Amino acid sequence: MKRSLVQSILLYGCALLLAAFTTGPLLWLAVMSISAPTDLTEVPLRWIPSELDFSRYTSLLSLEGGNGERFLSALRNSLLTAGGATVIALLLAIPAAYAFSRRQASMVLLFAFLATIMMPPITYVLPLYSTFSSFGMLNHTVTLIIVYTAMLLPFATWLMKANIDVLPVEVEQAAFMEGAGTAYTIRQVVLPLALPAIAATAMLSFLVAWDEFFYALIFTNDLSAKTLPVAIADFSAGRVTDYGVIASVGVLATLPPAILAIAFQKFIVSGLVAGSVKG
Amino acid sequence: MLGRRQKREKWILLAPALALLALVTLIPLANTLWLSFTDTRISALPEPVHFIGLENYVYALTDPDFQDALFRTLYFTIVSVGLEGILGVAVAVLLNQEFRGRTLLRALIILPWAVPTIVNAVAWRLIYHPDYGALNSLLFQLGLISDYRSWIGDPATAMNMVILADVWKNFPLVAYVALAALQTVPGDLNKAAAIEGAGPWKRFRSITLPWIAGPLMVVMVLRTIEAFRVFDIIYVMTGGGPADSTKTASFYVYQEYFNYLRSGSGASYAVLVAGISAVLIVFYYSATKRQTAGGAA
Amino acid sequence: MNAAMPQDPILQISRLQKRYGDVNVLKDIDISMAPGEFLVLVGPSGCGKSTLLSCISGLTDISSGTICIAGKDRTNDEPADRDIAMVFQSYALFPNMSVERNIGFGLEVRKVEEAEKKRKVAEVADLLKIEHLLHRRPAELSGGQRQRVAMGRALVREPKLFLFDEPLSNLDAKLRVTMRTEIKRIHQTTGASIVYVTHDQIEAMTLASRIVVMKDGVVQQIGTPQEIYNKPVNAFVADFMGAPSMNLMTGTATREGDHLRLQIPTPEGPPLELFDYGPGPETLSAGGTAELTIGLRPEAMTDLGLRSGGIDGRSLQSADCLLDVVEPAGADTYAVIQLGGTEAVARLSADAPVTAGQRVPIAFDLSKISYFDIASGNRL
Amino acid sequence: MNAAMPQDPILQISRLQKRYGDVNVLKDIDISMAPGEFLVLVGPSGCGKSTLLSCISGLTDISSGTICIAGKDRTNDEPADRDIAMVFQSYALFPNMSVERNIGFGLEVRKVEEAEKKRKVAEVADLLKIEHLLHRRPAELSGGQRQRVAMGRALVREPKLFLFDEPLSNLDAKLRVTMRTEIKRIHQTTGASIVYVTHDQIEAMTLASRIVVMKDGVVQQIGTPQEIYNKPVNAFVADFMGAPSMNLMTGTATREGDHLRLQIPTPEGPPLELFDYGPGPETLSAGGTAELTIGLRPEAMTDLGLRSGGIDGRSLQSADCLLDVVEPAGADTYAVIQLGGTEAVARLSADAPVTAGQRVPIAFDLSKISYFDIASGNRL
Amino acid sequence: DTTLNALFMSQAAYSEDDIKSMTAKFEEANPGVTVALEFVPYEALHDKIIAAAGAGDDGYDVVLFDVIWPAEFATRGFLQDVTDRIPADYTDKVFDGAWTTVEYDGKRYGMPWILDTKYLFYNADMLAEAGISAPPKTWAELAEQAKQIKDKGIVEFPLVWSWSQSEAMICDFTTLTAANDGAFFDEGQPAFTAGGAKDAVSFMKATLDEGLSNPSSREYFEEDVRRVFSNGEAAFALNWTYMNALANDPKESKVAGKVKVAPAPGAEGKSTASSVNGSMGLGIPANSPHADEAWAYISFLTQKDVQDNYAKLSLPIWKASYSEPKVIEGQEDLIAAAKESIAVMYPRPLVPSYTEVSDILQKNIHQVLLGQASVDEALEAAADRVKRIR
Ligand SMILES: Nc1ncnc2c1ncn2[C@@H]1O[C@H](COP(=O)(O)OP(=O)(O)OP(=O)(O)O)[C@@H](O)[C@H]1O
Ligand SMILES: Nc1ncnc2c1ncn2[C@@H]1O[C@H](COP(=O)(O)OP(=O)(O)OP(=O)(O)O)[C@@H](O)[C@H]1O
Ligand SMILES: [Mg+2]
Ligand SMILES: [Mg+2]
Repeated sequence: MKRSLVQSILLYGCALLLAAFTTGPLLWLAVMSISAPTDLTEVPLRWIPSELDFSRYTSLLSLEGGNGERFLSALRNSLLTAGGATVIALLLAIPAAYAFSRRQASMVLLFAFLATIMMPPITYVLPLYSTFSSFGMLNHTVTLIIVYTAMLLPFATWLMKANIDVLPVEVEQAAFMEGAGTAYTIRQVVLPLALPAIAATAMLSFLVAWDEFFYALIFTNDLSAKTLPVAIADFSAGRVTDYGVIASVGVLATLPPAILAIAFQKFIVSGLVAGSVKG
Repeated sequence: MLGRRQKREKWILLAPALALLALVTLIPLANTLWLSFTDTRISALPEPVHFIGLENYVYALTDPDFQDALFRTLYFTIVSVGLEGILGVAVAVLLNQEFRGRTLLRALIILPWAVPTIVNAVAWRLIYHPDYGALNSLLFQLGLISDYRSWIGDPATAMNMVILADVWKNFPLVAYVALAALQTVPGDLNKAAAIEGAGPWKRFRSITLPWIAGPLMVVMVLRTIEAFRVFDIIYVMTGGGPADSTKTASFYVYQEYFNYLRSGSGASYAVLVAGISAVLIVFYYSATKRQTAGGAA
Repeated sequence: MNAAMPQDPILQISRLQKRYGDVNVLKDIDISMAPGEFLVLVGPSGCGKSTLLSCISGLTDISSGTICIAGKDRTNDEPADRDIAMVFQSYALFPNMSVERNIGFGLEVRKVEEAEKKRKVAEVADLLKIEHLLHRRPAELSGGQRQRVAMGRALVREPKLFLFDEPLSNLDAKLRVTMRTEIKRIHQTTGASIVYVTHDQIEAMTLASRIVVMKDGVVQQIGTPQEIYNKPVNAFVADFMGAPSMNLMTGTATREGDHLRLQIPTPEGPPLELFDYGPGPETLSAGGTAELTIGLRPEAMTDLGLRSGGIDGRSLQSADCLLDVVEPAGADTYAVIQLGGTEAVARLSADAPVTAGQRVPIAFDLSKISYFDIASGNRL
Repeated sequence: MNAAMPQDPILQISRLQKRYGDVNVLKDIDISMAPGEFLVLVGPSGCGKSTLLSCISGLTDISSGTICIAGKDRTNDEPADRDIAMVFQSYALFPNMSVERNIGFGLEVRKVEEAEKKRKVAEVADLLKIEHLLHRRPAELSGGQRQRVAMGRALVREPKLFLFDEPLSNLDAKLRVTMRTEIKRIHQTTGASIVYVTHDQIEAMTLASRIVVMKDGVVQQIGTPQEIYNKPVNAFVADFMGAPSMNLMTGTATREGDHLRLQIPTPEGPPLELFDYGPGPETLSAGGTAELTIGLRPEAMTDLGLRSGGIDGRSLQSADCLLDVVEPAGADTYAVIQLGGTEAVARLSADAPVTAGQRVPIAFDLSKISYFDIASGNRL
Repeated sequence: DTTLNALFMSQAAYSEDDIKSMTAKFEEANPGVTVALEFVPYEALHDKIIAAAGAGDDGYDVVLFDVIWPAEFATRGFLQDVTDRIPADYTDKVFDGAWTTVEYDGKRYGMPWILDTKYLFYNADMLAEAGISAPPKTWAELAEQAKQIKDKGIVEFPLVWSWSQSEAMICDFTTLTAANDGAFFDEGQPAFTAGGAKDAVSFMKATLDEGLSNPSSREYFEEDVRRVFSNGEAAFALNWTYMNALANDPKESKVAGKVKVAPAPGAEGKSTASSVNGSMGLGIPANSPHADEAWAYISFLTQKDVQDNYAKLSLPIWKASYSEPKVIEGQEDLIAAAKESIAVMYPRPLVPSYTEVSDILQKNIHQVLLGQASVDEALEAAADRVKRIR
């Protein structure tokens, strides 16, 4: 069952097409970010920049001037919220997942868990808004962390459960037989075994939180709490005539998740497989 | 397999998660439900709240714009998830072949998925720009169009262009799941079919596709639920325009809340949208159930 | 069904029941085990062996009954408090810990002091000849070495009772034989009390001081390997133990003077007639006739007695049989004979000059005969 | 190493080679198989059995050589065109199709018309006694039933050649025996030509018309089961076939008149002496002495000859041996004896009154003896 | 120390740099008070003010709000009533049009800051090339001139507008409606289905049909208009004051020096010029804990001196400013146009549900522009929908 020449050509053709389709828009974004402003308003477009212009990156990465301050504080807020929510969500999800996986907590409850995040955010946003408002908690990173944690939790629990399910139960039983308690067993036996799953879950959670826009749009209003997606939306709608600036913000905002995704590509597969393939 | 102590433990382990979810989802959900039967408005002044029964619902259900928004949302959901499914499976099949550069390509296709939705929207808005967009320029230089076109300014194409951007970002997820499922197809099955005389297409249709149908179903339903609440990409790319042709249900509710300040009425829209989501979720539940019950088969 | 009750049993299980929902997985189990005994549980897959072990360990709650270990009622105790060690089929080593920490884990949990722990681990490692592996991870060990580490972890705490759940079934055939000998040696050295689950009959026969045969959650027989093999209490045990299994033929027995006349129908003509000079079933009175199941193992239906001239008309009798199928299998040749409604297998010598369709004389060793009730299957 | 070449072979493999990268997985395979033959491939795991089957089926491309099926060169044909059927170890049933569609899949692909297809499927289902299962899915079948469906799918097309890759290894022991008989019956009924891979020696011995023993991609021996068992061409085949395997002891042989004097060293003292009156190795001239490997199967070292008084000093000779370990295993008792640098196993009768550490007379059956070159392992 | 949170927009009028510089001066003059500035796009401004109203102490202390919102904000209590803080003598010194920006129901909810309307910008070179000597006085004339320019092939689409589905389009629509002497409401009932409003929409559609307006106008905001015009791709553009300076800035524009400004035209027999009230004011949200400091900041930003110093992108609210040399210098034609335009500024409806009315109009007018509905159909549909507003 060898491949014929025609088949090979077809195969490589499709592969190239796919590569172009997936990377094309990203490459273009990157090119825009380093093209001179005038290159970007030529008709028809110049695909290769006439000169390399890294000025947007310098200005975005320095605290001088409005753009840099806006971008950097949004970056800080995004890292804080996504990171904080990921950590807390995992801390809560691991015991919960253990309960679902090993203590026969009802699956119906797990699905109730899941159903909550599947509901559109507009279902929750107004009461949450009023509540946080009455506690004076709007426009705080903590508030977003709370909301994101809740948003990530079911998903993280589900992934962790699916992954704990496939761990050999005998190893835990062995620990119990040796006299260890549940907490000790989870810490010393389950967690080390589930480390790849935890990494996958953490990464997927982080990406989801990093991506969130709706709550951030409504719950934050200034530099102290605004996250990157909201900042980018502001950037792109405001008085920015240089598309290169928008493009460079986009590139910078994509870098962290893209690096994570590529670095943890194997984990995504295992995470997703355990999660969605196994159910 | 549970000891008495372990049964108690179950609740201790679950308690923190349950508490948080109750606070952040259950209580607000109930609250939204309550709001939807009132005439509450967003206001800085203390305003009287009246219970008005089903009035909001009557209004919502007779609101042709809302119906339009719902249908638009359905269109968006069905078309984008459908395309993601087809493209995802095709890509998975491609990536399951052996060829040089496969590992690299597998790594590359995860990239769009890592791009934040907002960046995705902004990037595509630039690409679709009527004057300086890459799409017009590319098609023009390739000789595929003779005049620059308005892609997201034209109601005939706007929604489809948003869908294209959404598909670009989300097909990798489907592709990854499909690929993972493909890798579990026992080699013997395809070999057996080959020996029985089945060609590649027949093998794909009769063996491969049924085998991956379960996981595929799960991820597609998951995507459906996600697509149904689409908001951010629309907010940034088109703001609902042109002529409302991309205004989706979530956007509609957002507007009712924060533009028109009618929280009671908005809540009733939200409940209706949530209701449809709930139907999808039940669908999802049965899909996963079938999936786990039937094993990979 | 009642085993002898040893004095001061190390393990005493009384009227144990285990239900999963509606399913009664273990039914009224009574087992008593003396210190130092090596008790092997066998039975078909799904009969409840692992569940029983799990109940003893405390990893599974029982539905009713009591479990006493070393004289103390442990029915409601946590696994950690029962002073039991368990060796799992999958070894269940902690993959993230070194061999040394694996073995010492139980001591670590009990906060045994460092020096003491090191000493004990070293002692056990010495016993098992795995001193040089102490710093490796389980992933860096071969199957047999893992098996040893798992045993080390069990041994180091010097618990009252050891549980083994099919510890050798993950090993290949040759290693299995080696490790079997190893376990036997350790049992002899330490005098430990062991409950051991296996589905390998050779393992059961060679290791056990007593075997417990289970079926569908019910104990069928408890006895020494010889008792189980030679005097199975019912047709199930007879059929289950031994490969190829015992031939269970339906025939009639008539008590005539000092012997029983056995008639076993054959499809081709007159029944096969044998005379059993042993005591026979008590229930059969003089002159009485009964239809019953006659059990004879393949090695009791052979051509060897013929060749050695051992036919004495009493314990060794000869009769002509029609060979239905002849399967030369190297060391032996198996011949299938239609007898008493079953395909009885006779074990002939490898070079027996027979072919299918022949009628040849077969020697029957009546000293090995068993009788079972047709309806209940119980030994008569 | 050369098999007899039948006239009009149904399968003729010549100088077949298969490389994966640098690794030569199959080396110069020559096999010729007559129509109606039942050829069994055996060999250790990884020796290339499945690869060879895969080459025959066309699922794997070969690196060099030719494969002719029914006289036509099929080396470069697609699997679908070779008119063969294959039964996989995993059964490879299509999980989403009913049993009926599974069996009829090959006909469906070939666009056989509906009525004809139904008829053929029904015929095969009848042969395999699975008519009542036709509407079930594979997931709803037991192991044995799946196995039957897999065979049905192979049978329905009436191909020239059947390939079976360890078809029974997923079944439990009892079912394996039943299905083995079933396959034998079907082979006899249909007269099909079958290439069959297994690692179960009993399966190989009882099913094969000829056995092909492979090692590391090289055919070691092709012959009838008796040839393979009794006259293994080398120490590998001798060791591989038979369980427990042949005892391969190192000793010296001296040709003295009409016999060979064999001396096999023992650890405890003087060597064991035996006299072989057979022809012995040709290479050994009168008066010559050679060190060689002496092969005797466990059943040729027994207590039975003693009991039957068959000791004649020629083909059956007796000698006292020290029993190292005695393992009663039900039907037999195995005794381990340190002989010629190996742990030789003797198969004693079940009730042999022996214990470990005893010195007892053992009967050696010298008609079953094999000699191998120490260095090459080849039969002398 | 007090930190004031202030919300501004990042479009049109004063630039971020201007505002930062004014703020720096304020901070210098008021030690102990610092101001944290927040810039969002106009499109997000309304929702931000609303959303931050719930943020208690963490909300804004000063917000920029559009002329169309006071009705809504006042009835919902989002803004503090500052009537008493405004010195009485201001009333006469500031244009009336500016005051409407902050007034509802006789009370003032802030101080006007940006006095803005849309002017007609034209590329004088292109007009000259087409042989046109003076800018159009009426919209019909404008169409005619545009046609001339198009026919001469000087530029493909002479007109460019901000006609995306947004408030920007409504501003153009309002300007045209004002020119045609139309009305939004008549005694509380929608009146835009006939008369001047209808004419306005018809005109908009006609310029597209005739190829005079850049078709991409339908997805443009003000900034796009400025960019297209500055690139020399249009002869006429309707835009806010801020474009005057930027389109004549060589760093920002390829047509610097060629750009002239005039009041938006009128309609024959109905008006001589037209203009929309696009002013904006500064107010104090109800939840601000620093109302006094906030008021100090507002007072500073809106005072005549400060406004006069930053009069390039946005014109002062003070009548007297328009004769100040430092205001006039370099933008004489703008000031001239402004005097005319300010006099005829036309307000958008001052109703609490304005946002929704505007949304309805946006959608339906956009449908007309996109050729999805006829003018009548669309305006009728809009009227029906407006009547349904609760
Ligand atoms: N958690 C459980 N819930 C319900 N039924 C169970 C559970 N665990 C075991 N069973 C059932 O109990 C019975 C006994 O299972 P057990 O594992 O003890 O069998 P076993 O004798 O060890 O079999 P094997 O030889 O295959 O290991 C089986 O029928 C099994 O299906
Ligand atoms: N696709 C492949 N690429 C490289 N090496 C392979 C491939 N397939 C098989 N091999 C190697 O070829 C050798 C023969 O494999 P094969 O599966 O034929 O063995 P086998 O005799 O069937 O073993 P088993 O009894 O375990 O099934 C093995 O060493 C295996 O590692
Ligand atoms: Mg078990
Ligand atoms: Mg194989």
